[in-house]
This record gives sequence, structure tokens and C-alpha cells, in this order.
Amino acid sequence: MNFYSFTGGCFFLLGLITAGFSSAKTPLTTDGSNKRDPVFIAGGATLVYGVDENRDLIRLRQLDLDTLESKPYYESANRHHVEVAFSRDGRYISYTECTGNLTAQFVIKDLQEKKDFFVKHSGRGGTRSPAFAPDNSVVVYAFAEKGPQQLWSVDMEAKNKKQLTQCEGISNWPSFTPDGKTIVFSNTRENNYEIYSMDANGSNEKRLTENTIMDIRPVASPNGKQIAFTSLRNGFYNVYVMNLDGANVRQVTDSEERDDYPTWHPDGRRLAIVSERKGKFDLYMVDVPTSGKVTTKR
Amino acid sequence: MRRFFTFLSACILSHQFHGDPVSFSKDLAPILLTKCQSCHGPKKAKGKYRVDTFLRAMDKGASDQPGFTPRNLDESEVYYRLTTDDKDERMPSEGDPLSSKQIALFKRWIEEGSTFDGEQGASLASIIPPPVHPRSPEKYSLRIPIQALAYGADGNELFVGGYHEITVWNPKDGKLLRRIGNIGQRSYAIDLSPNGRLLAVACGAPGLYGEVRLLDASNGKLIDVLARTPDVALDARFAPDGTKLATASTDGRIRVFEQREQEWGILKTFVNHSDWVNAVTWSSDGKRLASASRDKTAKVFDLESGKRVVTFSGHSGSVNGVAFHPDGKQVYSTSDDKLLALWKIEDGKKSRDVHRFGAGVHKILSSGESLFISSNDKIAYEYSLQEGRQRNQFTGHGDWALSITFDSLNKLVASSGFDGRIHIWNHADAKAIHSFFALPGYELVEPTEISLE
Amino acid sequence: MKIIYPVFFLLFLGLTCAGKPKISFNHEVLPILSKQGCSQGSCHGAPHGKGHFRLSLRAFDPSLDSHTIFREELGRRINPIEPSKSLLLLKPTMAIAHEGGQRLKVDSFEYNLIRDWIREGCPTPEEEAKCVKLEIQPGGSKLLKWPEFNLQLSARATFSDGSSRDVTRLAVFTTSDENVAVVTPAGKVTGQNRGQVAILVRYLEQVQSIRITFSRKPEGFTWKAPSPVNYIDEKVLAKLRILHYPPSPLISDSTFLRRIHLDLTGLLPKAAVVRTFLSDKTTDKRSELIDSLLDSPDYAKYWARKWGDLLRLSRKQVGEGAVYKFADWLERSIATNQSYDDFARDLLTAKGSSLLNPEANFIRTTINAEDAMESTSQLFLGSRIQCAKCHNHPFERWTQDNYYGLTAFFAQTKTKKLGKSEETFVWDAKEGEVRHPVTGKHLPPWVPDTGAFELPPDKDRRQVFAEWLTKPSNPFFAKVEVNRIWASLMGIGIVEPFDDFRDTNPPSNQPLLEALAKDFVQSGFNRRDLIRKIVNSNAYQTSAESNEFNRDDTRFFSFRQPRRLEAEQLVDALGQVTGKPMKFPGVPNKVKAVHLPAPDLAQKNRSMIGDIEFLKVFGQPERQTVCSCERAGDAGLGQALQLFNGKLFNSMLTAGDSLFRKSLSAKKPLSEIVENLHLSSLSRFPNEKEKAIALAYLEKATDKGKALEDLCWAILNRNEFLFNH
Amino acid sequence: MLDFGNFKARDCENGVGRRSFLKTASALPFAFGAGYGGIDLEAARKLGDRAKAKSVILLWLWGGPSHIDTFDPKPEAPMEYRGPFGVIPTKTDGLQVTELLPQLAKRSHLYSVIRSMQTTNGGHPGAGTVGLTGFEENPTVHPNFGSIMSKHRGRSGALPPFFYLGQGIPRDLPRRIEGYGGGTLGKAYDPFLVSCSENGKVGIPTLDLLPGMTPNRIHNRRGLMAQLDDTSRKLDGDGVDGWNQAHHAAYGLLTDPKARDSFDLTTESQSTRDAYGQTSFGQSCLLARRLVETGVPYVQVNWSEYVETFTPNGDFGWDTHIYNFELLQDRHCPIFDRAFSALLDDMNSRGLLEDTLVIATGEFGRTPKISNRAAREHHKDCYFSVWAGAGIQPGRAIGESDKRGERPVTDPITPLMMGTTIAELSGIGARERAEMKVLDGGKVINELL
Repeated sequence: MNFYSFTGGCFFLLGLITAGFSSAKTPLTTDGSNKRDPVFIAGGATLVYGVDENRDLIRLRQLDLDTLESKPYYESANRHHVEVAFSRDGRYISYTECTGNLTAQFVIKDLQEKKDFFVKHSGRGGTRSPAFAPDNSVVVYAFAEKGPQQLWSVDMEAKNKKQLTQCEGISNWPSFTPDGKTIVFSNTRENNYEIYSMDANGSNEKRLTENTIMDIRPVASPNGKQIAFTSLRNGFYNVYVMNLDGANVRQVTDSEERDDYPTWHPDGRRLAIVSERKGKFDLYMVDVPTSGKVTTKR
Repeated sequence: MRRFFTFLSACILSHQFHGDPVSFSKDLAPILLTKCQSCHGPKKAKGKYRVDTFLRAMDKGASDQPGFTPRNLDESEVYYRLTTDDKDERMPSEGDPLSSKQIALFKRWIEEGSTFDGEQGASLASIIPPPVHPRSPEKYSLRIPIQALAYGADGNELFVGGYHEITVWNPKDGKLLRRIGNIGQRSYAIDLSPNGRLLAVACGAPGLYGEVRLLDASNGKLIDVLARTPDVALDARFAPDGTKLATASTDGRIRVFEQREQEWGILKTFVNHSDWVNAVTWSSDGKRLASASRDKTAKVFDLESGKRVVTFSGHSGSVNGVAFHPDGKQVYSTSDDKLLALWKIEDGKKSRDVHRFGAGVHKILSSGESLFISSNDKIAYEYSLQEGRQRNQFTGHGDWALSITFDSLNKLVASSGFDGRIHIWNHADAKAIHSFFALPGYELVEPTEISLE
Repeated sequence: MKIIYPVFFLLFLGLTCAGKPKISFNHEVLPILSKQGCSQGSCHGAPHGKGHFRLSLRAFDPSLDSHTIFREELGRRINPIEPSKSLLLLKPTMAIAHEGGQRLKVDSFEYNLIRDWIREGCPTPEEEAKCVKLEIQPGGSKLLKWPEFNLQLSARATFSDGSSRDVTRLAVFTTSDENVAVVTPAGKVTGQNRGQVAILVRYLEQVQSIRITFSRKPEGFTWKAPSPVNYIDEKVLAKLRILHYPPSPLISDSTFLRRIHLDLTGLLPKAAVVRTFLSDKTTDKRSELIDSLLDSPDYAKYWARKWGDLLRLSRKQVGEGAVYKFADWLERSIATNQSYDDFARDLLTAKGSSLLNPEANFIRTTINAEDAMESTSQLFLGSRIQCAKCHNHPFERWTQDNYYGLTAFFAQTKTKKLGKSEETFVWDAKEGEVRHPVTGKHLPPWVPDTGAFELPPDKDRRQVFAEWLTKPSNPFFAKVEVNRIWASLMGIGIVEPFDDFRDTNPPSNQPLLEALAKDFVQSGFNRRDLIRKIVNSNAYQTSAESNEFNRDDTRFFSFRQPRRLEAEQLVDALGQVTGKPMKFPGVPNKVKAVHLPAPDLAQKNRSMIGDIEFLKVFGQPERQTVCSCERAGDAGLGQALQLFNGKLFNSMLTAGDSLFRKSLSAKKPLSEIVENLHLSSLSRFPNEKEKAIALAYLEKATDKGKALEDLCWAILNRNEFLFNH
Repeated sequence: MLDFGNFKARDCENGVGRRSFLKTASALPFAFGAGYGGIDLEAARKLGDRAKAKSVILLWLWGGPSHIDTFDPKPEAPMEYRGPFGVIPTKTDGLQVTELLPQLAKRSHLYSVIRSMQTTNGGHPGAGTVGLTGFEENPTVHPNFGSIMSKHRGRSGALPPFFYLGQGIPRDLPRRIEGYGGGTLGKAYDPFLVSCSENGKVGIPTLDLLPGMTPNRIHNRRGLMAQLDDTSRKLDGDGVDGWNQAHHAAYGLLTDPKARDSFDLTTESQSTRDAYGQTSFGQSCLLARRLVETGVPYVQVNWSEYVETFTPNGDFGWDTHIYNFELLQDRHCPIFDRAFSALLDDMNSRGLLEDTLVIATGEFGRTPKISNRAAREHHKDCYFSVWAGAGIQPGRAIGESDKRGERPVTDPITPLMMGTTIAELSGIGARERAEMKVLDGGKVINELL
């Protein structure tokens, strides 16, 4: 089926597909602008996400899940803020902020003490995708200091920087299991992004996916048993879940347009995702199937 | 009617007299092929309309009218386009209208229900019944270039491409032994099967048709017509075990046929070159093919996987000939750029320029331990296959040397020229034995000695 | 690559007896391929050919073509056994679909000729006599009167072996104007409308042209014309008479005043000047005005600017310092009425520092000898010779040899940038030759008509060229300048485009051009004198309004062609009417746009960069080439938008201290303000209707200032203002 | 402008201007006697038909998109080169692309890709000028390909011949591209700037009324002008007519909302607008299609005004010195894949692809070797361009780069060749180019044809 052809028939078909999932899929926004990196806070009552607000500004907004009203997270922000993360208790927030031409700073804000900490690295690279350990002991993030992009950790005051991974290729999107013992992430040493898990200290690495196209943005579920992620394995960006060991892969969305950026609702039964529909990007809530279309590891 | 080649006219006329239903493949396809396809084919598709298969010819173009609607002349856009008085709309655009007889055929065929009598999805060129070619001239009035040449199995016969024929000569005395007719207008390559029983002839008429004819070498009986295309076929080579035949055509395709009991069926088609494929050759294990193309590249293909293995783009002119090095890891190629190059299959990089000739060079005959190469510098060459060292030069051609063949039994070399003359050489010392015009009945007024230097 | 074809001596023996072949490849087959368009630049004559078939452009390389036709792709194009089945014939007859369309008819003369050549075995003798002369009958120029609008031409070629033959069917005929006359491939000319054409006949490398005038008397035609003032009028009227284009009436004083100011100074007359002139009752006031304008500095500045356009006078090309010096030099040349031959010699032979000898900037702006030659040819010979660089000019007499022969004059001229990057030193090295790109031979300096020069090594080549160029007998030099001046004043050249002299682009009035050139030479190349004669003529003072008989004349000067004001004229005019002249970078305030030495003077004030846009959008040239085509005259949306909604014009209109606002503040009566607006913009008093409309608009408005802005806008957007008419 | 007996813009080869020839031929249907086979008339028509491309759309991917991560992946290259993206096949033999371009992969039969582009300049404004004019900006700024086209085609109708769609003239932080417009041909051939928001709303700077101006006032002014004009005989002549048209068109655009219909994307069906994606680039592509549909000869769609991908107030060009992989994956490639695919489909289904040339390219590529910042830097020695439409043989992979994508192994193809090919396909032959003194020495990319 070809979405791009301009015949009514195609849209009819597309409608059917969307309808097939509509029982489990709820739109949260309808404005259509380019969104990214949603994350739940306040026990699932609020969703924070990044949005292309102007052609020259990405900023964070927060969406009230009850009223579906959205407002800027920082009213006065006038610089790009991307890849926001919150600590489990809501005390810390961290994100990457554009500070100048092709430069970014990685900030950890202690909301309780109202202090900002900045992570410093040599070089002008940019940090990516921070994740807080459940016990607020460290923030793990991805950064390329020289050569391959590795995972690093710092404490809440941006001190005690440690390099967690020592692998080839590009590593990205670390996510902690709730017990803080395991980190799942993606790495490209096998030619494209595959999902791995490892112990929080960087040992005991296991490869969870195996195919020739990307498996990205793994996020551990609130009960620590599952991983939601995005994959192109059927030719389109779709969201999947699998067990923590990589088994039992289930397809959550099935669309020829993009479904991406899965994030777990604290209830562990739903995911918020960004879906492109008819060229517009909006946030949706989808149910995680307990069973369903199971795909193999490949 | 002079504009139409004889065989087409013959087909068309015979049907009109017999009152048979009009046949799409016999009657209309030839017209669509020659009159329409160059603008409405896979390459151009003007007005978004194509005629290269039956279904496409029936389909709508940009005008949103079907090409043909059975029993409905008014809703047959092609018929309207053929017959309208509006010069801007009439087809063929910028040419004379079709003859009234041809138009009548279309009309009758539509009225008879526009049936299709060919294989679904097949190209026009391949559904037209193989032509019965006109007779060759009894005597050749002018000389034609000879580019197809092959020794018979025992060396007693030399097969030479003629005009609508293969002529068979006694290489020892230059006497005409027999003539095999019903061949395409010009032959571009002849290959004898390893068991000596079959002849494959790549032939065609420039701009009109191409085909590869399979003949019984002993009696010239036609066995099959393969690889039919809208322009000439340029090469045909049997696999080392004789069960397969690779062909090279001006449509940029390499086709591989295999023998299935009595029939030869298509096994694989390689669509990778963007221009004429001038030559094709087999690796000694029969698993790979090397090709030479006017697109200035040579390529190697793997037969089983159907994949291109490598592209060699080190030539600056049309590549004309290819041969595998005995190590199976390298390939020789010749080109209009005057080079004989040796390059590696592994990475498509040149091993070395083996030789730079004084002019463009043609196909390579790889035989035993030698490479035989003919050149526009009027010399034929022999190189050792293994080292690529020159062994011999065969001088004496009065014009471009176009093709060369080797009789390993009698240790003789024959080469042919643009002037229609065959030269026979002794392999051991490269001494000229004799030469003759391989053109039946051609009378030379001038003395046979053509001293050039 | 040299190809030898010994075999050709044998090939034709099959059908014909030994001896001279019946068909000549060089003299017949190639001309046919050229005539049918096969070897033209857009078809197989393109540098890479078409459809893998490449012929030399217009068959200038016979040996390459014989190779291509006979041998390439293993002889695929020729079928010796059945000649009519040769691809060479099947394609152009569309027996096989041919992207180039049908070019040959089966059994036509051309078809048979090619077929017979194949039948003979494609003979291409290596040595064939060269065509040395082409004669057209009837030759010269011809006048055809309705209804006799047909003329059969014939062409005869003479060859180097002394033989000659009729080549009418082999030669290519082209018309310079299909609207006036068409010509068949067989040389039959048929007039379509009254007017004048050149029919160009080309055979091999020879080119000839004839001029034909078609005269037809329209129904109800009456001839009425003012009596001639000088020889210019005589020649113009003679032509108009033949073509039955009666001239439009002479212009009023106000139109004359506006026109002559714009043409001689680039500026509009001020309101006070208009009042004075219109009230002046003397009979020869127009001539007096002409004299005084020609003596004014404004004239010298404006006409120097025209040369600045042609000589690439820009900061980018000559450097900031030299801009002013070169501009001054040009202005002085005009102001002192330097004779034109002197002027040309100065430019062409200048040596030394570009700052001390500003005329040396002419050489400085050229990139190399070829560019210097191309610029010189275009400026002083009126020839765009570039095409001949790569191949013989297909429509002109210029050959590749000529191109490099002319270049040889500049081959020894060297330039060097001195310490200060703005200064360039020009000298003659007394060594350096031009190599022909094909033959690789050195070519001696060469000029048309005289031929090659043998110069001793120490001779200054540019000097020799300048001497040849400025000789009174030079057929190009005076005509090109005369025509350039004529075009400046009349809006259109006698040859048009005015710097494009060639056989295919004949002058619309040859006797006029000849007479002007003769006069110019005799006056000692006195430019001011020539201008004076032209602007005093009735031809110049003819109205822009056409009449029923001359409406479709665009070339013969029966009425004036309105021209939109040049970018600089417009800016100055807007500034004058509003009293808010534009300020330009790099020059003192009040310097007019038409007096700017260069278009790209440095703008230090960033906020003003946008203002320059106005000039550029209206077509001020960048002065990067010597082509007159840089000054874009096309009407564009961007230009119109500038007038409706452009910052510059709007700021002039809305300025608190504009002329009309000052008058308003001074409580001048509205009628007087309206009158002054008309005088300063249209050089005339408003008529009663205009006055009434304007006053009504102003009176009903509450904000008079804004209403005046509107009125001013409306007047300045009238074509009567925007055009020089 | 005069059309007859005037050799301006003449075809050096045939001595007659293309347009005047056409005008003449069509005005004089019986001009050529029947006895001569009509061959010359056909020749005349042919001459006019020479332009395969009536219009050109250039998608200008400003900033320098990574070739390795898009159209020239090197999955066999070492880890520090190949990047993280998987590789997927296309319909074109010998062409594979990264997984970031799934829609374009499916449409590769509609276009050909050149993977052996090479330019001379490694900085943005410099390379931008080379990319859009074929030449370095020193000592002389040559005209943009679109300016050459507008000079050759002349102005016709109400719309300008050369559009820039996007936020402004492409620039990096310190300065803009010199070769954005008319160059040696003059500012009169500069592009006409129109911006398009992600919602399809257009902004046209020159149509933004100045303070104090209102449509009503413009209307009044022009009414007053017309009243005054009615008092006397009007000027006539071709030049006057052309000016009147332009004046009228400007008036319409400024005052009549309907006159802006060509720009108004709301008249497009929602499904069409959706197909292009709700992005500024996507909607600009749709606007480009609308413009060529109305006959505009040259439209350049600028991906962004600023090259930098991550900078305050920048608009996300392809200059991915930082976050190369993240931005290509999350933002640039999905937007490009969707918009370009939609454009190809839309043009194709409307038959516009037959006589419109569509090209997508940037000013250079990006270093195959991944930088210490896990991104890629400028790389002038090798990049890509994508060609579709008029006169282009689609479905080809042209040229190859070496194993690491560092430089072409086949003959490099340059911006000058790109411009020459654009000109050639648009009917601006070698001689016309010589006469305009543009694209000197440029060769046509024959592999495309």
C-alpha cells in the first residue's frame, strides 16, 4: 500500500488500519507540530515533551493528561531544550540546552535546592539522552569525547564522571530498570543500532536484538520486566515491546507512518508515543498488548 | 512500401490475402515496435503511454483514454491518433502517417475484438514470430565488414558472418563450401558449442531487430531463435560445458539461456549496464560471467546469485572485449581507449595496463593459453593468457582487423577485416598463409595485393 | 587522430567504373546533412552528438564525419548491399523512429543523393578541391513590390581547382525575419509583409547574403511628411517612402524638452526650466537648447557613464581608486570632445600604471588575450566573435583562424598587479604567440580585409591593430560608433542590437548608416557634432504616437519607440520631483545616479544597502561584461513592486520635507502644487481635466499631505513619466 | 521587447531567437509552402521543443547533508566511517540507501542518484556559491542557475520567473551566499522570495505592506492614476505593454487576495498537503509544484536559511557538526524522505515530471570519518545529488565513490556540470550560454540523459 499516492482508496485503507488500533490508541494532542522525547511526571498526570515551536526553537512543553491542555514547561525559554529526563522522585531534571552555535550544555537541575549543575567534557560535542538512576545516585548519558560515543555517568552534582562503556560504535539511549541494577541501551557495533542490556556498572552485557536495521530508544517498563523500543524492522518506524531478555517481541503499533519515542506510563500498561499521521506529529497513548502480533528476534 | 523491410511486408500482405483474423503479435506488434516504441517504450514513454507489451498498449496514457478498446474505434486512442487529420495529434508525430493498409489492420483488429495471441507480459519484440529472413544476395556487389568468425570443430570449415547468411569456407584454399541462409542482416558474433554441434549467431539489423540464432552446425538447420530485441545482438557465448548460452545485446542486457531437453529457455537476465553490452564471456568454471559495455565499464556477474560482483570503470572508452584470467581472480578487457587492461575482481582495481595499441581494440578470443585480439591498427595480436605477454603479431590486414579465431587442431589463426577479407596465418611463426574475400561472388577489380605501408 | 582510408580507393569499384565518383562526399553529402539540420548544434552537431551519433558542427570536419558515418560502430550506419536500408537513411526518413523527426523524404533529391553515394561505396577522397567562392543570383540588394513578392535565388560555387557548379539545392538558405519573408530549402523567397530581410546563403565554409526589401502600399495610403532638415531626414524618409510608412508628426516643445534632457543628460528638466522654455517664443530655441546641453557638464558625465557601462568600470574590475580616475578620464574625453579615433587608440594602446594612465584599465579588465580581443571586437568592430573560438562561426564569415589571428594582437600584452592591489601595470612583452587549438600552429596577427601581418618582433602589436582599426577606410570602426550613438538617442539602432554587426543582422537603413559614418569620418570622428546633427533632425523629433500606416514599424524610425527610464534616470527623476534625491555610497551627497562612477562603490552604512536594491532591480548593470545586454530592460514584477511598496520610493513620498509638503506648509495653493508636480515630472502643465481630477482628489481628502502623496504617486506611476517617449 | 527582426537572445546556431521563432511560426501557419514537405516548419518546432525542462525545481539542502548517512552508505566500511544506520535496497540496481529514506527507496525508479559529486570549496557561503552558480565567488560572482534561466526565458505573465522558497537567502552566521541571484546578469534576475510555514501559510516580504500602506490606499492611488491616464492618449509599444502587465500584476498581488492564489496552499486538498508533511520544507515543496504548474521556470526550495543545525535562532540546516546521527534520524531525513517522495509522486501523477526537472542536493557532503563529537564535518570531495524528471533517465546510480565514500572513483561531477545540464535541458544551448557569458567550460552530465 502506498500512502503517498493521492487516491481516496489509499486513505480509506489507511483509515482502516488506524481504526484497527483505535480502540487502544488515544490522541493526546492535535496540533501536529514536530514533537519528541515525551516523558511522564507527576505520577503520570503530566507529560513533558519537546516540540518544534517555531522554525528556530525547540522547547519543552507539559501536557495535563486530564484536561489535555498544554503549556510551556519554561515560559521564558528561548533556547533549544532537548531530551529531557526527570528523576523518579521528581527532584531532578536534566536536559541538553543549546548555548551557542553548535554548542550545547548538559544541565542537571536540583529543583529542591534550586541549583544547576553542568556536566563538563573536553571537546565541543553534545550530550545525549540522560537517564536518572532510580535511587538518584547517578545520571547516565551518552557522549562522544574522542572516538566512539560512550555511556557515562555523573552524580547529581555533576561530579564523579565515569565512562561506563568501552565499546566500538555509537552508544545511546540508556534506560534503568526500576531496581537500578540494569541499564538497557542501543549500540551500533554490529553495523546498526541494536539493543543491549548490562549491569549498572557496565559489566555483563547482553545483546537483545539482532537484525540489519535499527532498534532504538529502549525504555525499561515500570515493573522492570519489559522494554519498549522503536524499530524499523517491518520497514516503518513502529513501537514494540519485548521482555527484558529480548524474548517475546510484540508489535505495539503497525503503521506506515512513523511511531516513535515510546515512554511508559507509570501504570505499566500504557505507552505514550509520538505518531506521525498524515504528516502531522502528535502524542498518543497506546495500550501495551499482553499478547498479540509476536515477531521473532530477527 | 519501400520503407518497410521485406519480412514485415510479407507477413502483413499474407494475412490480408487470406482473410485470417488480424494477429496482434504477427501483424500489429511489428508496427508498434518499429513505429511507436522508440517514443512510447520503457526508455521514453511520451505522454505516459507505452506499447512495449500488449497490456501497456491497451492501457491509458496521459490523455486518459485507453490505447485500444475492443470493438470500439471511438474509444481507441491509438486508432484516433493514427487517423486524425490534426497534425499536432497525429501519430507517429513528425513522421508520415502509417499506410492505409497498416491502419486498416488496426481497424480490423479492434473490430474483431482486440484479442491477444502472445504470452502475457512478454515484450513486443519477443512475441513477434521470428522472422524468416530474406535471401542473401547471390553475388556481393560491395564489401561488407566481417565481424563474426569461427572455426568448425575439425578445422576444416570456417564460419563467416555474411549478409543475411553464414558463409562456410574451406580455410585452406579460401573456397566457398556452403551458405547457411535465414540469418539476421548482419552477424556480430558466431560461437561454436564445445561439442561442435551447435552454432550460436548473434545478429540483427541496426535499429531494427536483434536476435541470437541457434543452428545445427552440420546442416545449418535452425534450432531456436533467442534473445530477440529491438536492435542488434552483439555477442553469444556457450558455457564451457555447453549447457548454457550467454548473449549480449544492445538493450544493455545479458541473457543466459539453458538447454532444457530440446528447448533453450531463459535462465537469467542481468540488467545492469546502461548501454550496449558488446561482449560477454564465461569463467572457466561456468559460474561467472564477464561483460564489456559501451557504458565504458566491464562487469562480472555471479550466475547463481544473479548479482553483479564488481564493476570495472577504468576505461575511458567503450569496452569491447573481456576474458577471464586463468586464476579466475582477474579479468582482461579491451576498449576503444586502445587499452588491454587487466583488473582484479576483488575490488575492481586495475592490476595493470597490459598493452596500449595504436587504435581501438575489439573482442577478445580466449583460447587455450592465449588471448587473441584484433585491432583497428590493422594488426591481430596474441598474448599469453597467464602472463599477459605478447606472443605474436599478425600483420598484413589492409584495413581494421575486426575479429579473430583460432584452430587449435591445425594451429591456424584466421582473422577478418573491415574490408571483408579473411587472412589465414600460421600460428607458430605468425606467417601469412593466404587471404581471400569471404564475400560470395565479389569480384575484385583491383589487384589483391593491398600494400599499405 | 589522423585517419587514412586507403580502402576507399577500392570501395566504389563494385558498381561504378574506376574514375571520379559521381557523388562528392565533401561537396554534396555533407552539405545535405548540414542543410537538413542533421549537423546543427542542437542535433548531431552538438559536442557529444545525439543518440551516440556525432557529426562535426555544420560539417566543418569532413574526415571526422566520414569516419563516423562509414566506420563508427562497425559500419552500422551504412548498408552497402542494400543502400536504402542504411541506418543513415532509415532514421531521417522516420522508417525507424527518429527523435529528430523527419529530415528526409524518400526519393527526394537529397535522399537520392545520399543513397547513390552509398551505392557507390561511400567514396570519400582525401583531397577534394576547396570551395573558394559563392555567388548568389540575384546578388546585392533587391526591392520587391507587391504583388511581386517572390524571388528565386540561385547559388553557384567555385572551387580551388577552377571548377564551378550550381549549388542551389545544396546550400542552406535562412531568413533574418520570418515575419517579412520566408525562404524555401530550394532558395525561393516569398515575402510575407512589407519590410526588409537578409537572406543568408551558406555552402561549406562560404557565406553570402542578400538584402531584400518588400514594399507594399496599404489601402487608402497617403504620404505626408515634414520636409527634411538634413541628410539624415532624407535617408530616413527615403526608406519610409519605399515601405509606405509615413512618419508621425513632430513633437511638442514640452515633449522635446523632456526627451532631449533625458537623452543628452539623463536628467529631467526642472520645473523652472520647463516654464522658461515653454514660454520662449524664439524659433530656433530647440537648436539653442541642444547646443547648451551639449556644452554642459551633465552631458559629459552622462555619456561618460554610457562608456563606463561598456568598459566594465566597476570597483570589482578596476579597484576603488581607479574607478574615480577612469571615470574622470572618460568624462574628460567627452567634455573635451576628444575625437573618437584618438579615444579608441588611447584605450587600445594604453601602457603603464592603471592609476596614472586610467585608460590602461581597459586592458586591466580583460582576463587574457582572448578576452581582450573579444572585448575589442565587440566594442569597436561590433562583432560578437565568441562563437568562432571553438568552431567556425556557423552564420558568419568569422572562422576559428580569424579568432586566433585577432587574438594574436593582444598576445604580447601583459599585466601585473603592483604592491597596492588597486594598481595594475600594463606593458608589452614583445613576445608571446597564439596557438591554434586544433592545428597547434602559431597564428600571425590577422585583420579582416587586410589579412595576416608579418610584424618584426619589436613592433608593438596593439599599436598596429589600433592603426588599422582607426583608419578612415576601416569599414567597421565608424559605423559601429555611429550606430551606438544613434541607438542611444533613438532607442533602437540602425543595426540592432547595436553592437551585433553581421550579415544576418542587416542595418534597417543601409544608406543612412553609410551617410552617417561618412559624415563622422569626415568630421574627424567628432562625436558631439554627430549627436548635434541627429537630435536636430526631424527623425529625432518625431512623436511616439504611431498612425494607422506606420503602426507595425519597429525598425525604420517612422515614430519613436518609448523606452522605460533607465534605473539611474528613474531614481534621479523621482528624487527631483519629490525633492528627496537618493544618497549614494562613496560619493558626496547630491551626486546623481546617472553620474555615479561605478555601480558597486563600497557602502559602509549597512542600513542603506537596501536602497541600492532599487537601482539594481531596475536594471543597473553590474558592469562585468562589455555586452550592452547587461542593462536589463525587461519589465518585471519586482520593479513594479518597488514602485507600489518599495522602501526607497515610499521614503521619498512620505518625507516630511518633500517639495510638495514644504509647499503645503507654506500654504501654497493646491493648484500651484499640482502644476509644479506636473512640470517637474512630465515637463508640461497639467491639462484642465488633469487639474480637475487632482484638485477634486485633494479637496475631498482630510489629510492633504497624504492625499498629495497619493497624487504624486499616481503621476509618477503614469507611463508618461516612467517612459522616455 | 521587440520580437521580430531583432536578434537579441538569438540562437547563435540558427540566427533566430527561440521565442521569436516560435511566435512567428505559430502566427504564420501557412508561411511554409506545402511543396517543401513542411520539413522546415517541423525543424522550427523542434527548435522550440528543444527544452525538455519547461521548469526546474532545485531542493537546496543547505548545510551539507551527509552522503554516507543518506544516498551513499558504506556498510562495508570500518566502524568509524559507516555510521549507525542500516542499509536498505532500492528499485535501482546498484543503489542502496540508509534506512532513514524508506519512502525514497521505494521510488528510486523515478530518479537517478549521482554519488560522485565534488566541489572546490569547503566553507558554506563559498561552496554555496559554487553549488548554485558553478563558480567560485572570486573574482566575479556568476549568476545563479535560476537567474540564467530567468534571463533566457524572459518574464511572462504575472509571476516572476525565479523563486526562492524558504526563510531567506541562504547564509551562515557571518554572511550570505554571494551566488544567490543575478551575479553578472544583474539584480534584475535575482530570485523572488517567498516563505512558507509548516502550515502552508506563505509570507512574501515584498508584499508585506509598508507602514501607512493599505490595500485600500493602493487601490485609491491606482484609481487616481487611471483617471489621469484617461485624459490623454496612452503610450503604446511592446515595452509599454510588458510594463503595464507587470504593474497590473503587482497591483493585484498587493490588493487582491485572489491574486495570491498561486501561493495559497489551502486550495490544495488536505490529503495532498498531508502527504508533503506538516513542515516548512514539505509545504514549500508543495508550493514549488504549484508554481511550476502555473509555468514558473525556476524554483529553488531552500531547506533553511541558516546552515547550522543546532544554533540559537537557526532553522536546522544540514550542517550537522553536532548531533549528526540524532538529527538526521529524528528530524531531517524523515522530513526530507516524506516531502521529496510526496513531490515526486505528486509531480508524476500530474504529468509534471515529464517537463520539470527536479534536483535535490547540498553544497557538499560530510566527512565519512566520524568526528570526535560523534558527528561529521564538511567534506567537499564527495557528495550526492538526486535528479528526476524532464530528460533524465531515472533508475540509475551514476558514479561511485571509494570504499569509504571519501572521493569519487569515477570522474567527479561538479556543480558547473550540474548547472550546464540544467541549462542544456532547459533549452539553453552551448551557444546561448556563450552569448550570455555563463557556465563557461561546463559539460553536460551525459550519464543522466
